[in-house]
Amino acid sequence: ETESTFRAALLTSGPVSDAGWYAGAYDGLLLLEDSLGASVSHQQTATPAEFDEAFIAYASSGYDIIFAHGNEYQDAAIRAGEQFPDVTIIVSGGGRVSANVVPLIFRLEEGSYLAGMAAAYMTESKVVGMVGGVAIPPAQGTFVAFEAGVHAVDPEIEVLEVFTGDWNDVAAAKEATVAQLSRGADVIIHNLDAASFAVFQAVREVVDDGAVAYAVGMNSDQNAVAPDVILGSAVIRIADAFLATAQLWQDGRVGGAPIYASTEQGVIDFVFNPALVDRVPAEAVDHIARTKQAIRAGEIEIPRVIFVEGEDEGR
Amino acid sequence: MSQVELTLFLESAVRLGIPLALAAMGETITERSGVINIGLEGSIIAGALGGALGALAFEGAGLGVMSGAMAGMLVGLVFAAFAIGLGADQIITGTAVTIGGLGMTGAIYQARFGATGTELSLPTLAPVAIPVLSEIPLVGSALFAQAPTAYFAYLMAPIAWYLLFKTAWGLELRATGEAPAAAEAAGVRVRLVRLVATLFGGAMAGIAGAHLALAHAGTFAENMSAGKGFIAIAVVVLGRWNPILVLFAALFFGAASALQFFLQALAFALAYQIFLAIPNMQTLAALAGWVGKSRAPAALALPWEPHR
Amino acid sequence: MSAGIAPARAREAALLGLGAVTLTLGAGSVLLLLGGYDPAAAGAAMLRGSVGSWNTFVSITLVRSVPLLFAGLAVALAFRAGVWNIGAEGQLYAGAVGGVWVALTFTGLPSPLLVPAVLVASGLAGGLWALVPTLMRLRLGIGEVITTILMNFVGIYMAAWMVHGPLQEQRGVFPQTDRIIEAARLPALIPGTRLHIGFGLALVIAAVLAVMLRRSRFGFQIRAVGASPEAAAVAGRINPARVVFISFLASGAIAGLAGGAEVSGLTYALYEDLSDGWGYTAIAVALLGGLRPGGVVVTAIFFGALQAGAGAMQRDAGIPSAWVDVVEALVILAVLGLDRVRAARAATSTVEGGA
Amino acid sequence: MSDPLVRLRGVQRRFGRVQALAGADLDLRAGEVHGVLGANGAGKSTLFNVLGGLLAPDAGSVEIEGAQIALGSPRDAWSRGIGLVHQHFTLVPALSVRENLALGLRGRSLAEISRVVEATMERTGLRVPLEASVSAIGVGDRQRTEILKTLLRDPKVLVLDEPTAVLTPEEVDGLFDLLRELASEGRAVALVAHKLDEVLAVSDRLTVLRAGRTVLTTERVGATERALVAAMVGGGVADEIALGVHRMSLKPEVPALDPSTVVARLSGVTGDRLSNAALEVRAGEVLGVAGVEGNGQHELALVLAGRVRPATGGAQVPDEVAFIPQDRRTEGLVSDFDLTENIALALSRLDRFGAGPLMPWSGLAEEAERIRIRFDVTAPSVATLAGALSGGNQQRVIIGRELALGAQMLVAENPTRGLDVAAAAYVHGELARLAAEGLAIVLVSTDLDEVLGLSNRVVVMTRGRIVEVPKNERTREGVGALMLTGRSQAG
Ligand SMILES: Nc1ncnc2c1ncn2[C@@H]1O[C@H](COP(=O)(O)OP(=O)(O)OP(=O)(O)O)[C@@H](O)[C@H]1O
Ligand SMILES: Nc1ncnc2c1ncn2[C@@H]1O[C@H](COP(=O)(O)OP(=O)(O)OP(=O)(O)O)[C@@H](O)[C@H]1O
Ligand SMILES: [Mg+2]
Ligand SMILES: [Mg+2]
Repeated sequence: ETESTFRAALLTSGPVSDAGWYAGAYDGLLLLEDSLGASVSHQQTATPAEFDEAFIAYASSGYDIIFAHGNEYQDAAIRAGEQFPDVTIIVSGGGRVSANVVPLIFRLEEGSYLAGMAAAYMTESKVVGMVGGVAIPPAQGTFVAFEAGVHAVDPEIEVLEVFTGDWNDVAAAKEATVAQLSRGADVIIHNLDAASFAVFQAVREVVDDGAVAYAVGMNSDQNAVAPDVILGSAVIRIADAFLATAQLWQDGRVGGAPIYASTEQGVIDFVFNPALVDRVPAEAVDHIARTKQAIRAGEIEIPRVIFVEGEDEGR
Repeated sequence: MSQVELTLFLESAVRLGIPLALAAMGETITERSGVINIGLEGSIIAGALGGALGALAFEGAGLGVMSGAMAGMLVGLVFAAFAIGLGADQIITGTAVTIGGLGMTGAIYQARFGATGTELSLPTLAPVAIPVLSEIPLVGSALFAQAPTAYFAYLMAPIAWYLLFKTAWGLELRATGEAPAAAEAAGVRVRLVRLVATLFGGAMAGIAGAHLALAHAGTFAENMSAGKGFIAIAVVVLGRWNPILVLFAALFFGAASALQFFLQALAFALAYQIFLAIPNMQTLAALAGWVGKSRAPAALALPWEPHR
Repeated sequence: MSAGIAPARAREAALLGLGAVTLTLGAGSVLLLLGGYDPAAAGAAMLRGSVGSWNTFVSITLVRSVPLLFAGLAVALAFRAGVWNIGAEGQLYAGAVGGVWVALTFTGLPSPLLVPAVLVASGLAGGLWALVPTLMRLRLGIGEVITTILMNFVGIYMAAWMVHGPLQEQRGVFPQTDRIIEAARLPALIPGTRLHIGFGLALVIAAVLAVMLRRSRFGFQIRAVGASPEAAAVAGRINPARVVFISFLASGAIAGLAGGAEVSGLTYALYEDLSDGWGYTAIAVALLGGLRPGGVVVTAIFFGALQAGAGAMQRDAGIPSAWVDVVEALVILAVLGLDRVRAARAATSTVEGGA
Repeated sequence: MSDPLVRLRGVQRRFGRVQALAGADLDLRAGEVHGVLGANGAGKSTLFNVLGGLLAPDAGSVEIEGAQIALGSPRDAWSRGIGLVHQHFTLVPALSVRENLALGLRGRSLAEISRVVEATMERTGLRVPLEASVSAIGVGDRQRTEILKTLLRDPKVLVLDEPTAVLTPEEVDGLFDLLRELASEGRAVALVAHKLDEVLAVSDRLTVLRAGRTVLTTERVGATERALVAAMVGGGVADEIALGVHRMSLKPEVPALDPSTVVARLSGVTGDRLSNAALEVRAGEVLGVAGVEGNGQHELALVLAGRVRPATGGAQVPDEVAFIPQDRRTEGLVSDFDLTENIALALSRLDRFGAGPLMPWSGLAEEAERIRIRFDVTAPSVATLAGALSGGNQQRVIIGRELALGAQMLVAENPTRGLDVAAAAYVHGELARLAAEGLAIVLVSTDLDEVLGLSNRVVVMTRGRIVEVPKNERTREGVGALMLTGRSQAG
C-alpha cells in the first residue's frame, strides 16, 4: 500500500460537470492524485454558510492544501488560515493574502486580449459582443482586456456587454446573445459556465440562416464544442496551474504572495479553432502570435482589473 | 426600438415564454385537480436530460422531446406516489422531488459523460417557419418561425381549455380540485383523476425541459432549469388557471424577460441586477392592474383520502 | 378532511407508510450501488457528519439549522393564519441586506447596541418585504402565493445589486460587502463552538410563538382565521384582515431575521447566493413540523443535520454533490412515509382521529 | 312478500373511540317509503353512508337484491342503483348547477344530460337555476339540486338524509308526492327526518335507531308518535311535553309599545339584497321573520347581529348580539377546532372569564363542559373536534354557546334545523323562557310552524322588503300568501 505524500482538497461553488471553470479545477485535483500521489477530496458548497465549515472540516481532519476555487472563499479562507496555521489554502481569483492563504490569479486577460484582436480582424459589422454570467472581477477583467484587444486592432469597433446574472441559465444566455446579434454584433465572446453552449447555439442559428458570425470560447478549449462557429478559445489550463502550484508548495515556496498563472507558463493561451483558422487572414494569425510572444516577454501591458489587496504592478 | 429590433424582441419574448407556457399549462391541469406540484422543477430538469439523452440515442430531436416527456412524467409519478398514493403533504413531497430531480439528473449525466461533463453536441430542434403566417409583419416571425415545441404549446392551449371546460372529464377534474368529497360522492375517482392530471403536468414540464435542452441550448447542463418551475407556478396564477390565459401569461413573462436583455444590449446605464428583476416587478404590476381577485381551486394542496 | 378512520384502515395506512420507507431507503441504496458508491459508507458519513460528536452536532448541524429555524417559524406562523407566505426566501434576503447595512453603517455603536440594532433592522427589512404582498392581498385581493414568489426573485436580485452596487466592498471589485466589525457580530451561544446566539433567539421566538398560539387571545384569533375566516368573523367577531396583516408582517420579520442572523452570526459579510433556497425548504420544515413551533424546532434541526451530513458525505465518502442531493431527497421522502405511519397510529388511538 | 331490495344486517362502525353503529339492521323494500328516525348522533347518517359506499363497515353485511356485496366507493353504490342525498351538501360550490348535475354522469353527452335534466325538472317540479353558480344559490336551491342530481341517475334505491329542513311547506308536500310516486314505480325510498308528522305522513314503514342500534321497525299503521319518541330517546323520558312543545302555540301577548324597550332599530337599510328595510326589535319579544329563501333574510340577520354594517341606512344594534347563523358548518363552527375552542370563539370576549392577553382556557373548558351536558351533546368530551359531530349535535353546540353569551338580543336563523324532536322542543322552550325574561329574539326560519308557534310578531321578507303580518293573518295560509306576493290578503 502506497503511503500518500499529502492530502489535497477542492472546494467549488458549482457542479464540476460544467466542462469549464469547475471541471478544470476537478481535473486539477485528479492530476494531483495521479502525478503527485496526493489523497484528494472534493466538496461542492452551495452557500457562504458552508465555507467556514468546509475549511474547518478539511483542516481539522488533516488535509494539507485546500484549493478554494473562487473569490467568494477568500474571507473564510483567511479565517481558517488563522485557526489552522499548518494548512495552506489557495483561493482561485482571490483578493486576500496571508502567510498560508494565497490567491491563485489566472491572467485570462492575456488570452482574452488575443481573442479581442482576433475578433477585430474577423468582424465585418464592426460590432462585437460580450456575454457574461455574473459580473465578478475576473469576468470583468476578461471583458476589459477583450475590448482592449479589439481596439488595439481597430479603435472604431463597437463593443457590447451584457450580464445574465447566472452562469448556467441557458435561456438567458441565448437571449442575451440574440440581442447582441440583433444589434449587429458578429463576433461574440462569453464568460459563462454551462450556459456558454447557448451562446454557440444562438450564433449557429444565424450562421445556419446564412449570416457570417463567430463565437469565441472561454475558460477551456471549447473549439470542439461548436467547430462550425467557434473562432478560437481563450484558455485557462487550470489543471496545469494546480499542479504547478502544488509543486511550488511541495518546495516550500507558497505563502505570503499571490501566485500568477499566465501565458508565461502556458497556463493561459488563445487557440484558434483548427476547423476555421483558414478563414483568418494570415496577417491576423501572425499579429496575434507576435503579440502573444510580447505578452509573454512582458513587453505589452494588458489592462486588467486589479483585485488582490496590495497588488503591485509586477507579476 | 427600430422595426427590426422590435421583431427580434418579439421573437425573443416568444422563445423565452414557450418553456414557461409548456410547464405552466401542464401545471394548470394538475392544479385544477387540486394538486400543487412544486416538484415541477424536477420534471423540467429531468425532461432536459431525458431530451438530451433521447436525442443522442435516437439521433433525432423529435424523439428527444418524447423522451423528455417520459422523463418528466416519471418524476411526476414519484411525486404522485407520495402525494396522491400515500396522501403525504404535497409541498414537502414537491420539495423533495425538486431536490431529487436536480440531483438525479446530475448523477446520471455524470455517470454517462464523466465527472467533469462533456461538450455535448445534440441534434437540435431547429425553428420551422410556417409559410404565409410567418410573413405577417412584426409578429409573424415571432410567433410562426419557432421550434416545433412552440407550435405544440399553441395547440395545447385550446385543447387543454376544451378538455377542461367542455368535456365530462374536465368537469370531473375541476370538481376534484374544488371539492373532492363532493366529487367522490358523485362517483368520481378522485385519486385516479389526480394521478392522471399530475402525470400530464409532469409530461408537459418534461417537454419544457426538452425544449430548453434541444431548442435553446443544444446541450444539457446541471441545474439548467434555473428556477423555471417556480416561475411556471406563478404564471399559472397570472393566467388564472385557464390554459389559454396561461399561454398569454407565459408570453407576457417571456416579453418582460426579453426586455431586460434588449435594455442591457442598448447599454442603458443601470445595474444589470435591476434589469433582471424587471420581469418579476412587471408581473407584480400587471397583477395589480388586471388580475384582481382570481381564486385558486378550493382544494388545492389538500391531501385527499377517501372517507372509508 | 377530518374523518376519524376505523382501526383496520389505520393499520393499512401504517403498513403502506412502512412500505414506502423501506422502498425509498432500498431504492436509495440500490441507486448508490449502481452509481458505484458504498451506501453503508454514505450513511456512516452522513451520521458522523451530523451527529457524530457533540461538537459536530453543535458546530455544524445546529448552525445549519438556524436559518431554517427562523424561516420555518415564519412560514408556520403565516400558515397558521391562513397566509400562504411562500416568500420567506425574499424576506430572508431583505433581512440580510437590512442587517448588513446597519452593521456597516453604525460602526460607532457599542456591541450591546449594535447587535440588537442589526437584528431589528433585519426584522424590519423582512417585514417591509412582506408588506407588498400583504397590501396586495388586503387591498387588491391578489393571492399571496404568486406575489411572494415574485418578491423572492426581486429580493434575490436586490441583494445581488447591493453587493455589486451600493453596499459593495470598499475596493469595489468583489461581489460582496466589507466584513462587518466584531462589535456587530453575534456572540457565541456556546463558547468554543460556532453556534451563535441566533440559535438562542430562534428558540426564544419559537417558545413565544408556542405560548402565543396556544395560550394568548391573539394566537387564538390567528388559529381561528387560519382555520375558517368565515366562522372567525361571524361567530368570533374577529376582523380577519387585521389578523392577516399582523401575522403576515410578523412572518416576514421572522424570515428577515434568518438573513440577519446568517450574516451577523456566520458569514460576517453579505454575498450573493446567501441562501440555498432555504425559504422554500422552510415550507417543508414548517409543514413537517405540523406548523407547531416545537415541531418546527425539531424538523429544522433534522434538516440541518441532513445538510451537515450531506457535506460530510462529499468530503469523507467521496460522494458527489449530485448524489448527495438524491440521498437527501430520499431521506425526506422516507420521513414522509414515517409521518404517514405516525398519523395512522394517532388515528387508531384517539377519538378525534382527523387528518 | 318479496326479498327486500336492500338488507343491512348487524352493521357496525367505529370512529376512533366513538361506536357510531353498534349493530344496525334495516330492510328497504321495493315500493315502500321507509322513514328512519333517531336522536341526533344515533347513527342514521353513518348507516346510509355505509349504504352509499362512502364508509366501509367494520362488521355486518350489506345485501342488495339478495346478493351480499362490498361497496368500495360511492361509484360502486351508484352502479348498484343506490342514490344517496346527503345530509350535508355534496355539491361543488365553484361549479354551476348544470355542471353539478352532470358531474359523474360519464358516457352521456352534455347535450343529452341537459335534456334529461329538463325532463326531470318537468316531471318532479323541482326547479333550479341551471346556469347559476352553486356558491350563489340558497340552501333551498342546493337541496333541490342534490335531489335532482340523484334522480338523474334513476336509482332503484333512493335515500334522503334530512332533505326537508330547508324546503318550504309547499316544496315538502311536493317532494313527498314525488317520493310516493317514485315508490309506486317500484323503487325503495328511505327518508331521514326529525319531524314526526312529516315522516308519518309519507312513510309506509318506520325504523328507529338509538345509539347505533335498530330498536324498532314497524308498519306505519299503528305507529304512534309517542311510541316512536319512546324508542328514540329510550324509555320514560318521552313525555307529552316533548311532543307538545314542538307544535305549541305560545302566542304570548305583545309587550307594551314602550320606546325604552327598543333594543335594535333599522331604518332605510339598503344594499346586498336589502331594500329600504326598516324594523324595530323590542326586549322580551320573539320577532318571527318568514320568507322564501334568498329574499334577504340572511342579510337582515347579519345586519341585526352586527356582523355586517349596512352600506346605506341606519342600523342601531346592541354591541353584543347572540347569533345562530344559517350555515353551521362554515359560519357557526370551525370544524378543525374542538368544542372548547368553538365555544371560546364567542365566549372568550366575556368579562366573566377574565381579561388580559392570555386565553382563560380553564374557565372556558368548564363552560364548554357545562354546555355539553346541558345541551346533551353526543361527544365523548369537549376535546372532540366539531367536524366529527353529527349535524344535530353541531347545532346544539352553537345554540348552547350563543345562549351563554348573555346578550340583550338573539338573532337565530333556523335554530332547530337538524335537531331531533326532543332537542327542538328544548330549544323552543328555552327561547320562550328567555323572551319572557326580557331577551329580544329575532327568529328567522323557513319553518312556518316554528315562526307562527313562537313569535309575538311576524314579519315577512320579499325581495329585500319587510312587511309586518297583521295579527289576524298569522296563519300558514296568510303568511304563505304574503311570502309569495309580498302583499297581505287584507291590504
Ligand atoms: N472550532 C470549531 N469550529 C467549527 N467546527 C469545528 C470546530 N472544531 C471542530 N469542528 C468540526 O466538528 C467536527 C468534529 O469535531 P471534534 O473534533 O469535536 O469531533 P471528534 O469527536 O474528534 O470526531 P472525529 O473523531 O470524527 O474527529 C470536526 O471535523 C470539524 O468539522
Ligand atoms: N367522521 C366522523 N368522525 C368521528 N366521529 C363521527 C364521524 N361521523 C360521525 N361520527 C360520530 O358518530 C355518531 C353518529 O353520527 P351520525 O352522523 O351518523 O348521526 P345521525 O344519526 O345522523 O345524527 P343527526 O341527526 O344529528 O344527523 C356521532 O356520535 C358522531 O359524532
Ligand atoms: Mg476530531
Ligand atoms: Mg345525520
